[in-house]
Amino acid sequence: MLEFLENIIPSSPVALVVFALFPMVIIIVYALFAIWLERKVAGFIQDRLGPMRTGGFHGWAQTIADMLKLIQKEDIIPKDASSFLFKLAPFMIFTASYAAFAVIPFSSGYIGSNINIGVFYLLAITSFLTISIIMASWASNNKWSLVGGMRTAAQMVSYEVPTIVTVLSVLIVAGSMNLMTITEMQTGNDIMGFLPNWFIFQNPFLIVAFAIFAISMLAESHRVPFDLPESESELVAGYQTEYSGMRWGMFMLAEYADMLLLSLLGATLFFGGWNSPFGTFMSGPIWGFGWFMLKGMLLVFVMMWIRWTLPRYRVDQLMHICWSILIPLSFVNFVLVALWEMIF
Amino acid sequence: MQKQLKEGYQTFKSIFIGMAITLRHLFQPSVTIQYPDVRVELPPGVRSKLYVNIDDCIGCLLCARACPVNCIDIETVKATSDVDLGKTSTGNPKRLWVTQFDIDMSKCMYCDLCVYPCPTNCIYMVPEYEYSEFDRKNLIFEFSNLSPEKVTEVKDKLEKENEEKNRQKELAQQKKDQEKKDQETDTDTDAGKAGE
Amino acid sequence: MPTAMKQPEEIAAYLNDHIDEGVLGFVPAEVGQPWISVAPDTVKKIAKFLRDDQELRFNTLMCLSGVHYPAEQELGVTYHLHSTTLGHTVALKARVPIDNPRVQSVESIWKTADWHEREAWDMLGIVFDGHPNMARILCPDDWIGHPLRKDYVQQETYMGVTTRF
Amino acid sequence: MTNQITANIHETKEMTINMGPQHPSTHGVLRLEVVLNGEVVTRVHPHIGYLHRCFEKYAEAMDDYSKVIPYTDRIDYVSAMNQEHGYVIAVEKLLQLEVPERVEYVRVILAELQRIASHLLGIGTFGLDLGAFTPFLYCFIEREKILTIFEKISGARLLYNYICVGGLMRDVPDSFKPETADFVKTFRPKIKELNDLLSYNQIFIDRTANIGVLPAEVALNYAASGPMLRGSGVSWDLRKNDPYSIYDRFEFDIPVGTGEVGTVGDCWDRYMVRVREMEQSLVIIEQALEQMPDEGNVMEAVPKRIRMKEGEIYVRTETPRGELGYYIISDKSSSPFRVKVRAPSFVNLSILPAISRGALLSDLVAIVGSIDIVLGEVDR
Amino acid sequence: MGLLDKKYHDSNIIIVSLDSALNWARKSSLWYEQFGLACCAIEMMATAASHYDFDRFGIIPRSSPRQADVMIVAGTVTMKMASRIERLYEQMSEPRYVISMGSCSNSGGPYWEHGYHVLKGVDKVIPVDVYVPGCPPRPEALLEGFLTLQKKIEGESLVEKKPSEKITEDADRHETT
Repeated sequence: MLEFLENIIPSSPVALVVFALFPMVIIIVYALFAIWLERKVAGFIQDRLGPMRTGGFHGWAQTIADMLKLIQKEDIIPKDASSFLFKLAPFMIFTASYAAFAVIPFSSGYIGSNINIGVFYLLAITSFLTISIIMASWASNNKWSLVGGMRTAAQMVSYEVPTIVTVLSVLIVAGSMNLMTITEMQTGNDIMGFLPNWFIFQNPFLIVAFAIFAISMLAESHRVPFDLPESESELVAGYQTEYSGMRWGMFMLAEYADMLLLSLLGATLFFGGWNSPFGTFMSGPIWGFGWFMLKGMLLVFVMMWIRWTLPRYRVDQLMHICWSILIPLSFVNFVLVALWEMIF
Repeated sequence: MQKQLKEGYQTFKSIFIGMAITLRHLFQPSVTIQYPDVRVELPPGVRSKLYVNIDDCIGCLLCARACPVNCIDIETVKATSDVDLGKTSTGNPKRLWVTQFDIDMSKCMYCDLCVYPCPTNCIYMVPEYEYSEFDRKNLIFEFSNLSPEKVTEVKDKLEKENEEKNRQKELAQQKKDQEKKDQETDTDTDAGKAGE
Repeated sequence: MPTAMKQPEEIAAYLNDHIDEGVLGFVPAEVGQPWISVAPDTVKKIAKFLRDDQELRFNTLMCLSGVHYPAEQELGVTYHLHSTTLGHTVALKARVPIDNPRVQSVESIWKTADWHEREAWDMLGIVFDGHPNMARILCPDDWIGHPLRKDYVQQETYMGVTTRF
Repeated sequence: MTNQITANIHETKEMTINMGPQHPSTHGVLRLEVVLNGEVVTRVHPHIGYLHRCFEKYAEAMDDYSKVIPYTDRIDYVSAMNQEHGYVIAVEKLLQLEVPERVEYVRVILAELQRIASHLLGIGTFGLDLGAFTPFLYCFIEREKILTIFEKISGARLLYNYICVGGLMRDVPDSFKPETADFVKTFRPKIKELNDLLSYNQIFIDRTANIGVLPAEVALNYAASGPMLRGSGVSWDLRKNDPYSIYDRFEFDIPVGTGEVGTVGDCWDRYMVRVREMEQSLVIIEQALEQMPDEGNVMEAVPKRIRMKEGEIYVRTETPRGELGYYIISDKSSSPFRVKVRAPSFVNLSILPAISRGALLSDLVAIVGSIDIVLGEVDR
Repeated sequence: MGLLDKKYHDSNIIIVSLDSALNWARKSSLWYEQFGLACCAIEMMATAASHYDFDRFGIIPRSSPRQADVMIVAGTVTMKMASRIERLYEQMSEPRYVISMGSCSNSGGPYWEHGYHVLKGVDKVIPVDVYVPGCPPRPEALLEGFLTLQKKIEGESLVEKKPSEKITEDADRHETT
């Protein structure tokens, strides 16, 4: 795609910038759509309608209005807050989740940076999220924020372990850390004659791995039932309590971007990334992008569906699930995946 | 271990049951009333706003007395003998000018207690709820249809009539007193006569 | 063990038999419910007896109310007791002069009296001797006066805001 | 020695955190001063009075007993019918007034409908406190149906001023009976759905079982009442143990906490008692609808002017939150001399410091939710 | 950030169209501060629930005042609570609006006469934009209050004073008269 851009745009640095901004466009369009979708899904699940009036048909412009309003809002920095960290945190969290998209293979024709250690890079850069949340909570000089921040730190550090282990179990099947290569390995429909070559169908233990990944994914992106950092009914708004206006909007954007990032990672690792489920039918760079986003959005939808169904876990139960259930289970599963690969 | 397995099974089972329920609701039609476009018809006797049919009001103050919050402010002036205010639609004769009938809807608690004692059924609740205001003073509803000039006019008239009455009364009183005095002097003289 | 439900008169008689001082008498009522009058400085002892005696077993204090009697220049405390095991109820009343309104606290007997007594202090200014935390509960700490007294005059401003309409 | 050093290193300072009066899960304007050790609660001091609306002063200031009724609605705005019912019973007992049969039945049906409505709100907000948003709205959908029935008969959605001394403000419309019967029919499956979605959800159970355990003796000593007391396993319901109105004519059970998923008297038990009570309320409504006379003047016994004798009375009724007591002292005037409300929430809330010691901050939210307080009633 | 912090002294076509766009955004996304005081709070919850659905108007609750645009004073404001309400209002970020819901917060309502502990109208401590009458107002009435507020927002402009100043001035005028 870079070559294509360089062809149509005479100056190559400009082409590079356009190339790099592509995920940004995706994130923003997706966030606008996802927030609207979240509200619609919530509405329909709760026998109501969700946004209806802004912009005409089913309130499609609702999120645009929200963003435009957030830009207008007064930007409050509390007097006793640590002003520098307070200002830095929202940018950092957004930068981190944006940077992570660099290694996601959106289609066979587009990947930001086709590096060998894509998975490693992704896992490393998402740790920034934790740091920026702690930064935000500490800088706010608010007890509720601090409790929220501490919870987040504990939660995200803990759940990184099962996430990494499940990702590793995919890696031993794939034998590569390059996400593009991993996706390419899943092309074709060979399993039992019709099933696509997706990893989830290749190895029965990867189904368990996916279940663990999905739970950790919910926890990593702090969604219900693991939305403790900003649990509204306990901690007011957690680490976001003191933020207003577009700074808060950044957190919101980052949160939804994070959801998409993890969903897309899940789609790449387990569901064949941009591969079409029907073999060569409807495949190609453009179709591939569509399939990939569809898979990602389906996972996002499931996350929303769960959110509007379940109550929330308590912080110690959350840790209990992670340390005494998910981590041992993921290690055992890791060994089983490896054994299955050795034998078959 | 067994207990944990069972609990884990329970967890997943209950989560799936719950998700099935929410999924079913996802496809059920919504119950929402789309308010500004659709307005539900309110049942009769709904309590949303007080209305006074001032033509029927006889100024008896029963509603103001029944009000627990004293949000009804009525001022009446007695009609002079030369005007006939007519009758209400229920047949009660009107004897008072209702110069002021203010209801402060920002104080009202919509309890309906003022409606029951009214002898002419002229104060009642209407199903109209859309009257939010930028200024609280606009929530004071004035029902009296008399113009200020008219109010001063009837007041003056009443004053004059009262003065007239008072004068007549005084005259009568004076007359009476005079008579009494006369009588007293009479009796005095009688008594004096008797004493003599 | 005789564990029968008792009428208020029987309870009053029973109390008279078992307590030497403090039970001032039984007041029958024309309408409503009768009550037993008690002395304010013996309330705690009587309460303990009422709770622990096997014939009475008043294990809950339903309500504790303060009353102001302006005609007599007195404040009163009414205790409504109830026994969930025996099912009988009784009302006790203690009256104190308004210039020295001190009643014994029953907080150590029935924990529920804690907040009720604080409320009686807040609203009527009755002091309960032996209460661990005799602070205002409904009104702010710096409120002036005890609102439920019949001669209460509302303060004009609070924290710079007028309290009048 | 080594232990000493590590203890010193790990010694943490207690943190005092202020919860409310504006906090999403304090159910209004309750303020909790929470002393935390990490996330463990060491002490809780509830501060109330943020909604102190001087009801008792108002009751004395009104010049008529019936003018107090609209204010009783506003004590517990979630179950206004029950509040009116309690007050009216107290006044009627002081007046020694007999009420027509039909009125009693209508009052009981309304009180039970209101109980369901109130429990729906309590259950819904409890779920909301624990992060379950959807059950809250499902509860509200059902509650809205009850409000529609109430609106048809009284003209108001929340604060009715419908039950008056000696009768009802107006007769119920003809549609009342079939609509209520219809509601009873459609509501039963919804309880099952609620149980599936929330009550027996394992996450919900994990959050509420064995939390905030209130032993029966403590509950009695604190004079807890309603679902709070029944959750602790004490079978005590004034409708059965000290029947008022016509509750002695109905067959129903008193649900008590059994410790089905945890300990007797935990948050889940208190919650579940409410759910089962809704079922029992439906049973009562069904019987009442069957026995209710079709004809009768509801204004028959309403006195033109209330003339009171000197006396006093303490009347207790069972509201959704527990024992509501009205202590009324009357003198010869037409307004009450003193009205004291023994509010169930006020008493139930005073237990909070005792049962939340050692809980986590998140549990505190669950405990406050399970007490189901209405601040209007706490502060009056 | 905070476009409305700046003032423009003359209007032109760009400002006017920008105005309408910004006003549209503000009025379509009124997030309310999630707190209730008394009876009206229950009706506010009912308005947010399925039958009336605040979300149709883009109105959602935020539990932190920093992110809220509009504060619904739903219920009786007592003396003890008045200072907290004032503080919550101060914590909200501009542009901010206040809807006074129900008789109690409009003017003390049923408690205006003998209510020693009740604030007689929330406008004694914070400026109010829209008064919604009712005790409690029907959910429709609250929604209508929001529609009224939207009308007010439509009339605001970058050229004029900051909306907050305008409101405060309104309130001042209201208090002095």
